[in-house]
Amino acid sequence: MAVRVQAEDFDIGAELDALTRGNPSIGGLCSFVGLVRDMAGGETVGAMTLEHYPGMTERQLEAIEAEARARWPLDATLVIHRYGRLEPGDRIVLVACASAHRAAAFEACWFLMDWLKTRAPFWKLEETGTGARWVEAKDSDDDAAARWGTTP
Amino acid sequence: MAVRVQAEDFDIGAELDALTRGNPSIGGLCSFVGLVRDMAGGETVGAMTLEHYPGMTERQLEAIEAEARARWPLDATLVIHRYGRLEPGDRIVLVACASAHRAAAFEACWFLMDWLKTRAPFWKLEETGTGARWVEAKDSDDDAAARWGTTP
Amino acid sequence: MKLLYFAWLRTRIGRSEEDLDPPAEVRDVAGLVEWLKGRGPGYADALANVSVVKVAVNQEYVPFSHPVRPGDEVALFPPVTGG
Amino acid sequence: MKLLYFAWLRTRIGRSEEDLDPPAEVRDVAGLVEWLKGRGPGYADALANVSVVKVAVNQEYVPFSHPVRPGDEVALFPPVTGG
Repeated sequence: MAVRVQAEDFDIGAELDALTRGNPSIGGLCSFVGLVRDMAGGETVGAMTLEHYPGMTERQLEAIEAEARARWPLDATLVIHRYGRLEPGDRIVLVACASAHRAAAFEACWFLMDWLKTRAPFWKLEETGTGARWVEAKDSDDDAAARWGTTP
Repeated sequence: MAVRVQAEDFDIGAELDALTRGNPSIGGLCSFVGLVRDMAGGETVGAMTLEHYPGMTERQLEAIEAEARARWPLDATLVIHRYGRLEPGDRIVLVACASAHRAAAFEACWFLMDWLKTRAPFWKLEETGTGARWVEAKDSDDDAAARWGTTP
Repeated sequence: MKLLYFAWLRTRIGRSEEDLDPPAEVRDVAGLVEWLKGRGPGYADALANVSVVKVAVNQEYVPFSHPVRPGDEVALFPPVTGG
Repeated sequence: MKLLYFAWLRTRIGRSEEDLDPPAEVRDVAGLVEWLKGRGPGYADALANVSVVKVAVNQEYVPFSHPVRPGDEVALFPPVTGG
């Protein structure tokens, strides 16, 4: 059960190993990694800068994680989200959920990503061929979050 | 796009890195790792042996992977399944799907796990305090696979 | 009261944070936003369309009807785009 | 015809594979299974409940109505439990 907000990259293998090690009641571990894409809205993206709200970011991520643990029987959870300047191919976020059973691990991990997308205070500034632009929030992300029911 | 059936353990970090490296059109990577649990049906499990059908296993995994790629826009997929004797906490299976968008990555990864559970020819022999026993297939796994529609 | 601005609200207003003492008649977020709009063209531009302005008071999301008080930390920002 | 047995079908029959030449009247999986049951008590025990016996011919799942021919690789096994 951990939330980390950091500029540095993370080591997926080391993080996932640490999450399950020593707990043989875990049967399944689902994880999701978000990466910087080189295209957005038909334009080439050279880099992006992730701005965030220190303090509130951690609080919101912890609240989202607590909600996941209230909804599903989870043995371990992890959320790491980076900020700062990132280039295409760079890792942005890692979410992982471990449970005795695979359905809980899949659902909780997907839920965490969908809620994080609409609730964690991060903003992306993309550097494109035609200048820098703030990424606009997508209705599809709101719809994805709404699938999981009322936000508290 | 790869299927591997092997006795050796695998390195999750190295496998996932290799899957996305050099393809900046990937925006999301969903993975699932199945692990040996120390309890099953109320009994302690000291170890298990995974038997499989060499040749058919690879064919079935490749067919399942091809079905996932036909259903979702995937940039990369990976299935690794171990056989032989494994102990609690050991990794059994790794499934990973990379896509431009997270919903496709989550859905395809979950689909692969559900289908693999009901179609890949593996059988688990558990060593418990009361002797060795063959694990029985679960109706819940059939139900999970059926969610994804008709099997071909 | 501590005000924080993020993303394009920050760039349009021209600063990331400031300490302000709104007049006593500013009692909620809606009133605060209206008062801020009068502080200059950057504010007026940034806050022209409040349907795309999200608000957190003391680091929790709140609606525009939420009260604001001296000592609060009030953040204004566009819909989030992380993950 | 090459026969393969896995998991508890293998242990009850007492072997993992064998080459057999069923008589000409064995034309499909159902007929093959009936013929195998007559080969001894281990076969009869392993194949007593065909609702828990899965069949693959040449490494593809098939129903009991599927034809079998000389040269086929026919595998009999319980429902799978991997993953």
